[in-house]
Order: sequence, then C-alpha cells, then structure tokens
Amino acid sequence: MSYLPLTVVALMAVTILGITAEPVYAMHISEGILPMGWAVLWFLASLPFVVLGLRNLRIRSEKEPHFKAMVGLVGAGVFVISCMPIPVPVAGTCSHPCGTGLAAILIGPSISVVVSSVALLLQALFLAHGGLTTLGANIFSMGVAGSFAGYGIFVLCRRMGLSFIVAAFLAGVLSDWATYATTSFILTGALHADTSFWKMFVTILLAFVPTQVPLGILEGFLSAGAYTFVHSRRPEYLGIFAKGGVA
Amino acid sequence: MNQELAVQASGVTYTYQEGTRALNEVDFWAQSGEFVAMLASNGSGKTTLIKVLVGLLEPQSGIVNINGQNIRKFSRKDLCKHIGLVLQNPVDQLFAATVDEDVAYGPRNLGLTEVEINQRVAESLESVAASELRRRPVHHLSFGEQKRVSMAGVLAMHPSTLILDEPTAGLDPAGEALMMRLLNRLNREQGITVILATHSVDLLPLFADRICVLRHGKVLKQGPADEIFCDHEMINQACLRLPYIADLLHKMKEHDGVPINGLPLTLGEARMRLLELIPEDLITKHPEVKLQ
Amino acid sequence: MNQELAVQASGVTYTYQEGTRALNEVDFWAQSGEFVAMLASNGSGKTTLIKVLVGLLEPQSGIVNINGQNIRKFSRKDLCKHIGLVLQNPVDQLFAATVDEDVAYGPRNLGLTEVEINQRVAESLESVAASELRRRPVHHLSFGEQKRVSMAGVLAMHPSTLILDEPTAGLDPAGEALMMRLLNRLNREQGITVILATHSVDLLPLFADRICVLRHGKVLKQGPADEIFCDHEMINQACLRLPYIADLLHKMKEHDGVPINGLPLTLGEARMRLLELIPEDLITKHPEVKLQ
Amino acid sequence: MFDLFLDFFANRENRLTRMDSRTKMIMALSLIFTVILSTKIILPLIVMAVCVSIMLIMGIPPKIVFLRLIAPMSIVVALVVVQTFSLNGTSFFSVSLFGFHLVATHEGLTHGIMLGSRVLGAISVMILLGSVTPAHKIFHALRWFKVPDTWVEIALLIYRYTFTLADQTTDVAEAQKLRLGYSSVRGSLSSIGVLAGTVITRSMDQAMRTYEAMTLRGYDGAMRFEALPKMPKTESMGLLVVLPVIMATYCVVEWWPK
Ligand SMILES: Nc1ncnc2c1ncn2[C@@H]1O[C@H](COP(=O)(O)OP(=O)(O)OP(=O)(O)O)[C@@H](O)[C@H]1O
Ligand SMILES: Nc1ncnc2c1ncn2[C@@H]1O[C@H](COP(=O)(O)OP(=O)(O)OP(=O)(O)O)[C@@H](O)[C@H]1O
Ligand SMILES: [Mg+2]
Ligand SMILES: [Mg+2]
Repeated sequence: MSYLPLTVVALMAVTILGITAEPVYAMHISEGILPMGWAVLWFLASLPFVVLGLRNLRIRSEKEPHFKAMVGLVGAGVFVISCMPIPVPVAGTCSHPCGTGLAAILIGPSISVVVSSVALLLQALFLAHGGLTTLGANIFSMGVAGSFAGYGIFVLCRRMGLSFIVAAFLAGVLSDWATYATTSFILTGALHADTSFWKMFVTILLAFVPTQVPLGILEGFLSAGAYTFVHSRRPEYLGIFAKGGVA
Repeated sequence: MNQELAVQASGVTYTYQEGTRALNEVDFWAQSGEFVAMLASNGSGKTTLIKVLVGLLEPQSGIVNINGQNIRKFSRKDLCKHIGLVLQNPVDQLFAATVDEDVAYGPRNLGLTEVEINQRVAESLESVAASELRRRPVHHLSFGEQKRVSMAGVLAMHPSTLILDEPTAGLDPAGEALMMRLLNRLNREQGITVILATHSVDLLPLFADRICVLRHGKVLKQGPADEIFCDHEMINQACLRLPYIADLLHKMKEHDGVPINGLPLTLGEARMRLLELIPEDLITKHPEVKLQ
Repeated sequence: MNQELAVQASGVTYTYQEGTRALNEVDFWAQSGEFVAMLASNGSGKTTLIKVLVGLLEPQSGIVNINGQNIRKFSRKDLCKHIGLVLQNPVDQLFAATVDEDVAYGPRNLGLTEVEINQRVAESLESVAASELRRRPVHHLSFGEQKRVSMAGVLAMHPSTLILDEPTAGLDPAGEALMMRLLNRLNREQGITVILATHSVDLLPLFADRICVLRHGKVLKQGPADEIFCDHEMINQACLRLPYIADLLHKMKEHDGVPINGLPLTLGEARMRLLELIPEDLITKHPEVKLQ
Repeated sequence: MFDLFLDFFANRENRLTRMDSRTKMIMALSLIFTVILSTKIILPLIVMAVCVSIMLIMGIPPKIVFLRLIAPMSIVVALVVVQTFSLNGTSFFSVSLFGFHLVATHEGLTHGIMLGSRVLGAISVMILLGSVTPAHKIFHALRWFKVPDTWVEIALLIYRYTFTLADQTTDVAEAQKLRLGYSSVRGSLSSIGVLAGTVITRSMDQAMRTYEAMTLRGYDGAMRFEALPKMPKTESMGLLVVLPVIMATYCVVEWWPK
C-alpha cells in the first residue's frame, strides 16, 4: 500500500475543513483530540521553554522596568495580528497568520513562547480554537517550534549578510511551516492508530500543503512588511529588544 | 428627484454583534452640493452611520443609495470616486512614510499614470493648504497638519462627496477655524457635497445647510440650523446645548424679557438684533452696516 | 511664601532628543487651592510642561519645586501623594482589566491594607459619579466614562494637586459640563489644587482663577481671565480666540461703538451689561436679579 | 473585521458568572478529563448536551453557540473520515478513487466517532467556561494554581489592550480599504505588511505611555495583586459533592455491562 490513497482521503478531509471552516483551525490542535498521556507529555515538553521565557523576562525587567509593559503590549499587538483575517488564494477562504515568527524576531524566541501561551489560552477559552488539555501541545508547535525556527533563520540570515527584509520574510515563512510540521507530528502521534507513524505523518503533512504553503508565504510577506515598517519608523524600539539576553 | 441625492440612507438599522443597537431606523440624506452636519453626543451612532454610508458596514435592514443607485451595485473602486471618508484620527489614515507618498497611495491604487498621480497630489495638497509639507515624513507632522494631510489623501481620489468624522476634534481654535473654512471652500467652490459628524455646536450655524441630530441611534430632528436650535427640549434631550451666542440671547429673551426677534445663532446676527434694542443716543459711533 | 506654592517651575527649558525645544525658560506656579489653566494651541508645550511638573521628564535647565521642595528630593511614592496626573487619553491610564482593579492600583502600590484600599476605591468612584461602574470591564466603557474612571484612579491616591491634560477633549457638551463641574467641586470642596491644560477657551472664565497662556514653549501672559482676554493681540498671537460671548460684546463695543463696561466673559456678566443698556420700557418682564 | 472574542456574556451578571472562578475551573477541568478518558460516546455527548443547554438557558444567542461549535464540527468530520480509513478491521465499505482502493472499517468508524464525541464534549465545556468567566478572572485564578505573577501580569496587559489595538487596527484597515489598498495582489501584500507594522508600532507607543501612567501611580517593576479571597464555603462543599458525582458517573458509564 502506498501513501497515495491515504493522501486522497486526507485531502478530502481537509477540503471538508476548508469548506466548513477556516484553515486556521487546522493549526491549533483542538480540545479533546489528544489522549491524556500525549497531552501531559506535550505539557512537560513545553514547560521548560515557558519557564525559561519567564526567567528572561524577569531578569530583563529588573534592569528595565518598562520591559514588561513592552512585552505585554507587543504581545497584544501580535495577538491582534494573529486574528487578522487574510485571504488564502488556494482555499478560497480566509485564514489567520500565526505571528509567532514576527514576535520572535521582535522580542526574542523565549519571551515569544510566553506571549504565545497567553494568546493560546485566550483563543482556547474565548474562541474555541485549540484547547486546555491540548494547550501544551499547541504551545510547543506554535510557540516553541514557531518562535525558535523563525528566530533561528532570522539570525542565520543576518549572519550570512542577507538584508533584514529577506531575513524577516524567511522568519515568517519558516515559523509558519515549522508550526504546521510540528502540529502534524503531534497529531500523527496521537492518531496514527494502525497505520504506520511515518506514513500518517507524511500524509497529514501533504494534506496541509495546499493551504499551508501559501499561508506561510503570506506570513513571510507580513513579517517582512511589519519588520521593515518598524525599522523605518521606530528604529529605537528595535534596540530595546535587541540588547540583553533574550536570544 | 432621486438623482440629486448624493447619499441617501433609508430605514437603516445596525446592531453590533454583541447586541448594541447603534442605529435604529435612521433616515439620512444629502443632496448634491449640500453641507450637512450630523450632530450628536458621544456614542449616539455617528461613526456607525458613517461606516454604513461608505459601505464598510452592511446594515441589517434598510437601504443605502449613492447617487440614486444601491450601494451594493458599486465596486469598491467606483465607490471611491463617489464618496471619500476622512476618519477622526488622522494617524489611522496616514500609512506611507512621507506626505506625498501617502497622498499618492489612493491615486496609485486607481491605476493612474505617474504624471496624473503627481498632479493629483499637488492639487489636493494645495487645496488643504499643505503644499509646503510635501516632502516631510508623516510622523513628524503636528496634529493639525496630519488632519489636513489625511484629508488630502482622500481628496486625491476626487470623490464627489466628502464625509468627515469629527474633523475639528482635538484642534485648537485657529486650527478649527482653518478646517471649517477649508471645508466651506471645498463645498462652495468645488461643489463637493460635505457631510460631517461632530458634537461641537458653535461653528455649525455658520457653515451647515442642514443639521441632523441623532440620539441613541435615532434621528431626533433634521433641518436648517435655526429650526434645530429653536427646539430647546430636543437639544437637551440630545445632551447638546445651544451655541453660546444663542444661549445668551435666549436667556435674555426668556428670563429677562428682552424682546429679541427670532433666535440669532451667529455673531453677526446677534449683533444686529441687539443693536436694534439699544437706543441710538447711547451709541458713540454709528453702527457699521457691514456686519461680520 | 514659597510654602503656599503647591507647584512651582522656574526657568524650565526642555528640548526633545531630536532637537525640538518644547519649553523655553518657562515659569509656572500654582498656589495651594488654586484653579490654574494652561491655555495654548496645539504643540505649544502643554503636555511637555505637565510631564516636567510631575517628574516624568527631567528639564535640561530650571527647577521644579513641589510644596517648596525640589522635586528630585521626592521618591516616586511621596510624589504620588502630592501630585496626580490625569492623562489626555484615558486608554493610556486604564491598564487594569476592571474599573475597581484599576482604581485600586495606585492605593495598592502605596501599601495600604485591603480595607483602606476598598474604601478609597468606593470614595473616589463616588466623587467622579461613577460608583455604578465599579465591576465593569474597562474596555467596555464609553469615552466619557473612561475619562471619569481614569480620574478616580488618580484621586484614589489622595493627591493634594491634580493636573489634567485636556480633560474635556473629545467630550460632548454634556460631558464637558459634567467634567468641569466635577473639577470645580474637587477644587472648592476638597481644596484640591487643580491645574489643567486645554485649548478650549469658552469654559475657562467661569472656573479658572488664573490662566497661563503658552506659545512655542514660552509663557506669553499669565493672570486672571479678564486680564488675559483683554489682550487681544496676545490672544491672536497665541492662535487662540476670545470666548464667543466676549467676542460678541467686544465686537459690539469696538465696531458698533456700544458703551459696554469692561469685557464680560461669562454669560451672566454679559446679560447684566447688556441689560444696563436696553431701555426699561422695552423689557416685558422685570429683570430677575439672580442672574446665572 | 476581527473574530475577536466576545467577552460580553462573561461580564453579565448571573448565578454562574458570580461563582468563584476557581470552582468553575476545577469543575471544567474535571469534566474535560472525564470526557477525554471516556471510551464510550454517551458520556461526552451528555456533557455536550448539558453545556449547550446551560448556555442557551443563560440567554446566549443560539447563533453564537452554533458559530462556536461549527469549527469543532468540521474537525470531527475530518477525524471520523481519517480514522475510518486508517484502522484495520472488518471492512463495510470500499471505494476506488483515482484507481486506489480505500477500505473503511467498522472499527475505524467507531473509533472515529468516539474521538469526535470527545472533541465535541470537551469543547462544549470549554466554551461554557469561557462564557461565564471573564479572562481577567481566569488569569487571577491561575495564580492560585501557582502560575507565576509575571505570567499573569503579561496576560492581563495583553487582554486589556487587545481590544484597543483591535479597534485601531480596524480603523487603519478600513482606511486602506477605502483608498483601494486591497485592489491588487501586490497592493494587498504591501498593505498587510503596513497594517501589521502599524499595529506593532502602535503597541510599542502604547507600551511607553502605559508605562508612564503606571509609574505615576507607583509602579516599581512588578504589579501588586490583591490577595485571592478564600474560596466560599458553600462552593468548596459543592465541589466535594460534585466531583465524586462526576467520577461515579464516569465509572458507571465506563463499566456498564454491554
Ligand atoms: N465595534 C463596536 N462593537 C460594539 N459596539 C460598538 C462598536 N462601535 C461602537 N459601538 C457602540 O455603538 C454605539 C454607537 O457608537 P458610535 O461609535 O457610532 O458613536 P459616535 O456617535 O461615533 O460616538 P463618538 O462621538 O464617541 O465617536 C455606542 O453605544 C458604542 O458603544
Ligand atoms: N516625544 C517627542 N519627541 C519629540 N518632539 C516632541 C515629542 N513630544 C512632543 N514633541 C514636540 O514638542 C512640542 C510641544 O509638544 P506638546 O505635546 O508638549 O504640545 P501640547 O501643547 O501638549 O500640544 P497638544 O495640544 O497637541 O497636545 C511640539 O512641537 C511637539 O512636536
Ligand atoms: Mg465616533
Ligand atoms: Mg498635549
């Protein structure tokens, strides 16, 4: 048996998703999908990153008392951006950017994890995107994977001497794709049942390609545009976050 | 007859998602070339009505016609040519880095050539008296300058109707007077229909052809300034007040029993009415007739 | 004598980083219990001066004294007890989730007990007529309510001086009147020194003991309302205007030669002066003496 | 333009909103755990029915409840389809699509439906919790569950300013739309970038102003919070009754003989 029949099925499933809802729901792992064991496991996996972020935050804000307000407000800004509906050409519907790539290159990856955890809790409770028991898994895919992938590629590009526009673009793209790959991975772990893990993983990954590839590129444009905007209008603010041990 | 109506809303009801009924069966219209003011206290639905008129919000019931055609029949691009909106907060409306880039944003999206764009930028900055700001970065402008530049950005799309949400809010007296004179000029000289929302009463009598008073999403009264301000009960109900001058003369008439003709709303009129009452021999110079 | 000065700034100069000199050798003071207004057009330096007075900005030269003591000698906590600032935009100041949490924020930082905190919250919400808003989430309040609640948050710290940046900006006539009466009451009944910055001239004569006119970071003139508004040249130079009533009577006096005593600034006064001129036989009722 | 959450219902006054948020959270979590641990579809469906009825009785418009549930519905459908074809077992149905042979199994279908019912049950509990508890109360209650103050402080700021920033963003986006910013693909991409950039610079400006305002009211680097009140006696007693009932129901349903 090859991957292909399964892919067809999964494509059907995603089409159903695409017709009835916005693709964003696919990015958050819904409440109730993960069995208890997996839920706990992913909580434990993302906990150290949240703790690290909080520690960085506390250390920074002892030196600069305005730092927490800054993080809170940038967090609110990124949350608002992540609620912005943007049209996805292929799916014919609207979706939402994640904004984690942007957050990571603005305030650093570990603090970005903290901010995502708040955003995810708010979305779970008040929008029914994601969930409480799946919060750990979502923090891991969106917060940890998204932030560190985005930030990593940004730093790498800058080291290689690429312009910050390209770096911010790639940060946006890769954070989105990293999130979706991780989400697929987590879902596979919980749902692969009698099918082999890798087969299912590749299937889910392929099934999301039509929506997530363009969405990632859109997110790249968004990050690049936003970063350039801040860079040209308020360069002093970038300095606030660039120094210190947030990276 | 409908042809003459630049903007017409009939029976418009709008309820926000969580249940606030911001507009309740509102009828509102503006004839071509008219200067109409929506006068209302905070939270009465001015901004909501404006958003319905430019098609940003879709009312739950009621019809909006632009130049006699249902607004839904227009594409966004066509709509732009008919109607332009200047938001209350200029910062929301200035998104390019420099003044000329910002003003060029709309024309560029209309697909004009660079030459046309340049011409429109020059001419619309001219008409808001901001030509010398052309090369300045947007975020260094003062509040009054921002207001005028954001207006230029809308004027550059050549709308035949201009809607303004509280154009004088936050401006000092000089800026306020400048803005009102500007609007008056656009209206009288270029024939642009002007609709403005405001809660300041003092400047309106001088400029507005017609005033529409809203309260809690309903139209309380609609008519020329003198009709509106005669109805004291309605004014109070709308949480507004008379213009200061009118208030003075009204008090003198009602409480002191001074026989004043009508209710003067503007300074010039008030002078005229008062001078009629004061004996000539008290007056040291002869009253000049060219009042105001 | 210095003891009586609640706030005093002498020779204060402040230049922003990119080079705008926002304040230039400004002298400003307020006596305990006084109601002082800073009157100036947009961009004249009101907000900058206020920030210097509360110690948010450190002037490049000049001294600021609070109750006769140099402001640098105060810790932030002590300063809070002497001086409270209500910002222009209530959104900046309401950072907690609900009204009572927000009002309790200051007292809690002062280290009071929960009982005292509760009492202060209740009493300061009471004094801005907002007790019924207590449990409401801040982001659902209307603009006028936000303004009052943000004032309560400052009052809860029991400052002896209250500074307000454009307290009536953006409010409709009813809200404006409510706010001014509130400030007047705080000033007369509780003896709180009130300093407010504004560019609206009409309400000031009724309330302010003293007005200080700024322009381009300099003090143009300082004195009681009648002195300030007599100096027409200075008023024009400051991009301001006379209050409407004063303008009417001024024009009648100057252009029409009507012999009016002094320059009435308030409605009541204007009525009195005008009634003096109108022959008794024209008046249908007897003028009531309880004017205003 | 945003499907931002409506916290309007959570701020209304009724018996459930008045209840201590810790009580509500403990109850919600234990319900969700039971639902997730359940291997029968009946328990999650009962939970869902109860939660939805409570919301309707509380006067939340059916339209909003429905809108909130539609997203999980589609997830459920996808879940059922995927599971039906990915479990081994007795086939009851097979199709050939593009030359591939797909086998649907009874076991897969049953398992898919069971997973789907869990999703529906758990999400209904979550929506109900969100409809009767405002976010700030949940954040404060989290302190009781030993979430660090720093996290709560950030969360409260995010919650407070989300609404303000969303309003401003709407205004900017509308201004762009009115000047045809989204009339071409290129224009849209750059407009979205500018919009996001505006939000970020706005939020940073707001941060500085908020920080100044906090300083003026005695902020010294950490927000002070009110000590959490003791849990009302009636409610802790109530929990002592309700939790065992939930557990017992779970056990009965789970081990009910076929
Ligand atoms: N986005 C929104 N969501 C929900 N309710 C809203 C929204 N915008 C406005 N409202 C409510 O609708 C009513 C009318 O608001 P609107 O902004 O139209 O008034 P306004 O006359 O423009 O007031 P202002 O003078 O303060 O600008 C108010 O009660 C307001 O609280
Ligand atoms: N943060 C800043 N950086 C640089 N220049 C500034 C800053 N804030 C204000 N200015 C400039 O300082 C001058 C005084 O500004 P200020 O805000 O004190 O005026 P204002 O009287 O409060 O005006 P408004 O009535 O518009 O509030 C203005 O020219 C302004 O452009
Ligand atoms: Mg409005
Ligand atoms: Mg100011």
